Amino acid sequence: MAPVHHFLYLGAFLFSTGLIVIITKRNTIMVLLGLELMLNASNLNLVAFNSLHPGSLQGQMFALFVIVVAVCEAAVGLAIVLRVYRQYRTSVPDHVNELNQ
Amino acid sequence: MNAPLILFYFFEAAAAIAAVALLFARSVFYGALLVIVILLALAGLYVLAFAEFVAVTQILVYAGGILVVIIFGIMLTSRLSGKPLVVEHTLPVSGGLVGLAFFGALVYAIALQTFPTSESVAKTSTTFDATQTVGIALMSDYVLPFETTGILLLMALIGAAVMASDNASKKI
Amino acid sequence: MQPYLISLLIFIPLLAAFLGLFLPATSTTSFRTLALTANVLQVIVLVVMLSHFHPGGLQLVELKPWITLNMGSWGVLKASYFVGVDGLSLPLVALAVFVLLVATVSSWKITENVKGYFILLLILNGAIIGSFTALDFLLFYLFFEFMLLPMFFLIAIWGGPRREYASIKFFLYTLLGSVLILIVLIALYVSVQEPSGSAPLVHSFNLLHMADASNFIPHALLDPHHISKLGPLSFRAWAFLLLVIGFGIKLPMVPLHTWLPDAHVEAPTPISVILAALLLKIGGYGLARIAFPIFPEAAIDLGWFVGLLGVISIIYGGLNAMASKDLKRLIAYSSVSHMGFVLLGLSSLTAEGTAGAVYQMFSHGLISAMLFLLAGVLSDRTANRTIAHYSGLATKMPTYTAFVLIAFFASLGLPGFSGFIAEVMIFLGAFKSSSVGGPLHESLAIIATSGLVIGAAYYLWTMQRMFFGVFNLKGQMSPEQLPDLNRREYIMLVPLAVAVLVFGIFPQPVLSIIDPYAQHFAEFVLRSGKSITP
Amino acid sequence: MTPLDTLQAHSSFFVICLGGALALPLLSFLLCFYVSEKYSWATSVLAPFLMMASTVCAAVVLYQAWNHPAFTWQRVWFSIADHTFTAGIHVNNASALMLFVVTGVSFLVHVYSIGYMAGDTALRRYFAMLGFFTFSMLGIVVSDNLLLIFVFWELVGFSSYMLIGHWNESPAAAEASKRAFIINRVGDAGFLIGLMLVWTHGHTFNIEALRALPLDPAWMTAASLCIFCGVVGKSAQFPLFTWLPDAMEGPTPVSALIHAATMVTAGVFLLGRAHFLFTPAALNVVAITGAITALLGAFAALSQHDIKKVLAYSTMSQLGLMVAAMGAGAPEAALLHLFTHAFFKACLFLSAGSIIHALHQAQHQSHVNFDVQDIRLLGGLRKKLPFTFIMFVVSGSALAGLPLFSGFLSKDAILAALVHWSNTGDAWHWVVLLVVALVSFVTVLYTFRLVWTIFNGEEKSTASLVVSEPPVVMRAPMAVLALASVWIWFSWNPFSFSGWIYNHIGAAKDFHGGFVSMASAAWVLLALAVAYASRGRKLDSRLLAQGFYVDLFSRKAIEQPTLQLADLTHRADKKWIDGFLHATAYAQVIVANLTGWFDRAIVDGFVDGAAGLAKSIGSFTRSFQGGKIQLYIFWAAFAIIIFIIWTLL
Repeated sequence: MAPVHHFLYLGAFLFSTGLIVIITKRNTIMVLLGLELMLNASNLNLVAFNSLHPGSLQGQMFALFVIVVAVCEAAVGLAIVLRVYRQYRTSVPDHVNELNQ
Repeated sequence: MNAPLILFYFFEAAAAIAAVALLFARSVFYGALLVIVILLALAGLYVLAFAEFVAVTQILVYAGGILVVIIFGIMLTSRLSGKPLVVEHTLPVSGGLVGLAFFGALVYAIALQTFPTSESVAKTSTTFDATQTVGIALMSDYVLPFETTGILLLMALIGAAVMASDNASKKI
Repeated sequence: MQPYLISLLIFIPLLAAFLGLFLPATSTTSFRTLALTANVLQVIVLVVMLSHFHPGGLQLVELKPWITLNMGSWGVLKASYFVGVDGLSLPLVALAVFVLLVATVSSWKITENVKGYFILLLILNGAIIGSFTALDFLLFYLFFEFMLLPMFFLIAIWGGPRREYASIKFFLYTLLGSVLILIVLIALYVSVQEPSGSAPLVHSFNLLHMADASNFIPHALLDPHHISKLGPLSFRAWAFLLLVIGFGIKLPMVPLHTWLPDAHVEAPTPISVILAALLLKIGGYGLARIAFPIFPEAAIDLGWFVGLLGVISIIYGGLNAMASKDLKRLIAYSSVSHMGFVLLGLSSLTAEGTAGAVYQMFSHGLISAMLFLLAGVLSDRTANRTIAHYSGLATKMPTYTAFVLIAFFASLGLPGFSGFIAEVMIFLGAFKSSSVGGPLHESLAIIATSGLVIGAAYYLWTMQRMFFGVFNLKGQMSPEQLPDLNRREYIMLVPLAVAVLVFGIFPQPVLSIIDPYAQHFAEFVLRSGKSITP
Repeated sequence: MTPLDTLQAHSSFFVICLGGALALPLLSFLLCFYVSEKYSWATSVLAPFLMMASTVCAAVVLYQAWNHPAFTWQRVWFSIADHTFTAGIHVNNASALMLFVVTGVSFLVHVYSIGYMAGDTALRRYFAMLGFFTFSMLGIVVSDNLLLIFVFWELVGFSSYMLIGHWNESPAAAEASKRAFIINRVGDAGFLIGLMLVWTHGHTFNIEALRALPLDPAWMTAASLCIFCGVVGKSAQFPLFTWLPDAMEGPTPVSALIHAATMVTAGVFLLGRAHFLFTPAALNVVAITGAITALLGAFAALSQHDIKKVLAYSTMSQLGLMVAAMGAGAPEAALLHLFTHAFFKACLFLSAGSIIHALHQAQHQSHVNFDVQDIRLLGGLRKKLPFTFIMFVVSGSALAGLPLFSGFLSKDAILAALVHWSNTGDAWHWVVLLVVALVSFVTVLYTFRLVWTIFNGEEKSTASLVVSEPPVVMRAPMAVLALASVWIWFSWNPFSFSGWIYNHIGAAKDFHGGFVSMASAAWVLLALAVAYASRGRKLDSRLLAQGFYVDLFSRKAIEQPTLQLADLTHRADKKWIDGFLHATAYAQVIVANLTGWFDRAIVDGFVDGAAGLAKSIGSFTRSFQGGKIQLYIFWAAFAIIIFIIWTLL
């Protein structure tokens, strides 16, 4: 069995990668993908920590709920993206700056 | 080096490489495919961490559900604009630096901690039927969050449907 | 029937005003009929009232609970619908009904916005009667304030060229007076309890209870048994002074009188009549009903001051009348002068003086109504009341001149007219005051007699300038504008002239109503005032 | 005395006659007003007729009341507390006689007016006011209490006002009537103060009741002097006499009735009624005032040019004599003179009126215009107006006090009283006596100066006029009055004043009249000689002609300051009181503006400043928020990194 901190290193890496994706990609869908990546990174951590306590299921449960929330987030997020796209004819988040006007 | 460990590193490497590739991907469609790779690799890692039910859910919900939706979205937007979705980058340097700094800080934090070795716990957990326990727990201890999650899903479903529909703006 | 007579008198006009709201604004006649009907009904009620009244104390009393508010440790706030008439109020109520009838007839001239005018007039009517009959301080104050607004609008909308200035001046002056009265009202409310004396403490606005020294809460602000001082005077004396100023503004008393000439000059004729004949009386009424009985020791201590103000008003008003160039302004100043007599008579604290003061209010109501109607005759015809623009009117308008002559001589106190009886009694009372323990020095009465000479001087001088000499007009008027009196003016003037004459020759019917009150007033104020003074 | 007693003492016929005498003039007043314009001529029949009936009633009253116990009748007028104000009648010898004189003279003047006022446009008002005047005067005469006397006193003043100003289109008449009333009012104010004193100390106004009260001399002096103020006003005593000469602006019959025979004597009559109130100190004041008035009037009469003004000053002088006699403690003498004076002075005025009327008629026919009252323009009228001449001489002789005329008797009585008074009192009483003697001397001078100037000598302005005697309605009253001016009606003996009137109008005293009568007869004849000797002379003195400038003085020193004071108060009202109010109003507006500015600049400024600060902070922070979501995330991540580093280290 692999040491727990390897899981954690991968989680940290994925999280950082997701962050970079969110910051740098000029496309809303890519940003959503980055978000999913970060969520998965946290899920990985939860599962890894749960494996240290075999009797309990809290980590896994948390991961499950995170997945469900991620589903919702993805669905609503995509809907927003579509809506925004129809409205502004763009999927570049910087172009949607109506609140700034 | 035993088989699970090899698998473990394989999955880890696959996820890490796919993530790096995602950073440089210029097409959204490729990005989505790379994310699927990552998700599947993570599902494998979950199995190795004795979380079979989570792993299955990961494959079913994420890889099978969310990503399909995302690819639909990609195709819809590209159909609307009529040109391929090529992704530009903003703040590539500072974004990368922040990400790296973040990673560095996390690694440093993880490195400071000492974790119990997984071998001492591994034996007891093999006899453990995780899926059944999860099912019982969901319907007993976690019934309230479970039901709440159902409502959340319903709301998200309706919300997404309303927002994505064409004539929504007219009705609201 | 009998117990509701006063309420009928108060609410007939208010009801009529309410009905008037539903009549179409275009129908001028309907409003005149409405107002006249209300007035005639009031006259009928008044006649019934007079037949039920027997000279003596308070009668036809109606006492109904109105506001009873339990305020826990602060006691119970209790105000009642408490009305009644006695020798002080009945003559004034009768006067009010009569003058308001005349004023309504005189309002035939009003042509613009008739609906608003008559509704306001009817509200004013109810408020005036209410003020004269209320025996609960809060109720009185309510009616008192209720008069203010209709009057303000009646001057401000239907008035002369400077009506805005005049009406605002009137409003501010009167409001100042009201505020001073309100201060005393609150102080009295805090200091007085219902005579039952048991817990819970009942604070009442009943004027009769306020006039009884035993009803004051011990050590309260205005408690007569434990007098606390503020500066040179006790709180009670200050309260008395506030009331004198508050009612003095209404009276009006020099130097708080300057709203009166302006308001009179600008107000339309019927409003001038009501203002002079009734509203001024409320000042005197308030002093006699509230200030003197509730603060008797202050009335004795400061009576000389009130009397002095009265004498100053008599002379100052007379001199101002002499210098006035406008006929209405002259009459307005003469009112100041005549109401000075009321102050002098009241402050004498003798039965003669008090009866004289009440009789003077009654008689001045009739005389000033007549004077303002006569001034209105002229301004209706030419809209010009400058004395210097007329001369020799006697040849052009002989009947008018005859009525002016009657009114002028009645006003300057010629025997045979009601003013004489009043003035003589006031003089006798004021002179006698010090010999029976009253506050006035003889010299005040002696100085006040100069008012008689001044009165004769300004009226006769006006007579000479306007009516005698060769007929001549100045200021763009033509003789055709000046026909003699018409029938409507006759109908208004003849009853007034007859009343002035009848009450001058046979004062006894009115005096027998006033007499028990006057006797009681003088005796009560002197006795309780002396018993309070430490 | 209860009404029942009086009814027993006096027959009901007497009561009816008394009522008739009082009520008929009032009826005349009312009827004259209600006669319509068309039938206004009827008033000139109606009014004299009613007045005649009244005179007859008065004669009956006089006959029945003479030397009987006084008739009294009282009713409650009004009452306050336990004090009752009564209205009542008290008829004794003096008032019964006065009643008769007033109604009689009034009747004659009414008759005379038929002729004199014929054609006047305001005939109704004229006769109405004459009736009202007579009623008021009778009221003074018969009233039993001071308050009622005051009431009628003022009413008399009112009717005098109306009658002086009868021709109100003339500015002079309007002015004179106004001044008469106001000056009378000054006196009346004093009278009123007297009433207050009486009420405060005596608690009654009834004269008989007051007489019975034990009274304190100090306030009696004060009260009587105050009442005397009223007398000074009404009887034209110094210093309130100026209205009397001015009052001559009224029609001449009015001057005869009101300003010679009756109204002005009301003061003297009141002094007689209330004589018991006057203490010796007060009487001294009365005597001195009377003497001064008599002297001033006599000298002023010497240099007047207006025929009516001469008579007016003469009236004033004679009133002064009466008042002086009152002051000397001889009310009988004063009242006697009052009665004799009433007849001869009325006759003199009517004669003057007859001259004026005749000349006016003549002027009217020949279209000449000059002032017919100016005696400098008259002369030699004896031939043209012989009847008037006789009347004038007879009544003038009575005025001058020539023996065989009534004036001699009454003046004698006054002189005798004064001689007695100066013998018994202080030394300065002689001065009063000397003044009165001088006045009776000067009286002769001005009377006969008038007679000679008008009737003798050459005709001046009137030469070309055709003058005829006035009609018989005017001549008859004059004749009656002239007849009443001889001694026989007052005393059988032409040299003894102590006749039936003198002895019965009061507690008469006999002052050994014989010597005084002789001396005064000689004195008057001497004066007549002097008058004849100096008949052509003129006494031109502005001081005398202007009535000692009292009028001017009162205008300058009293009227103008009063008017200035009035102007001052008016300006005070405008400037100070209203000015103060306006200043307060402006101050309020200024304060309001200040607080408004404070609100805007300071309070709002503070709030705005806080908002501005927030805004600038906001815009500073907003500069981070370019609407670039990814930049936010970048910064958030940056912050989290810092946070992590900070927690780890």
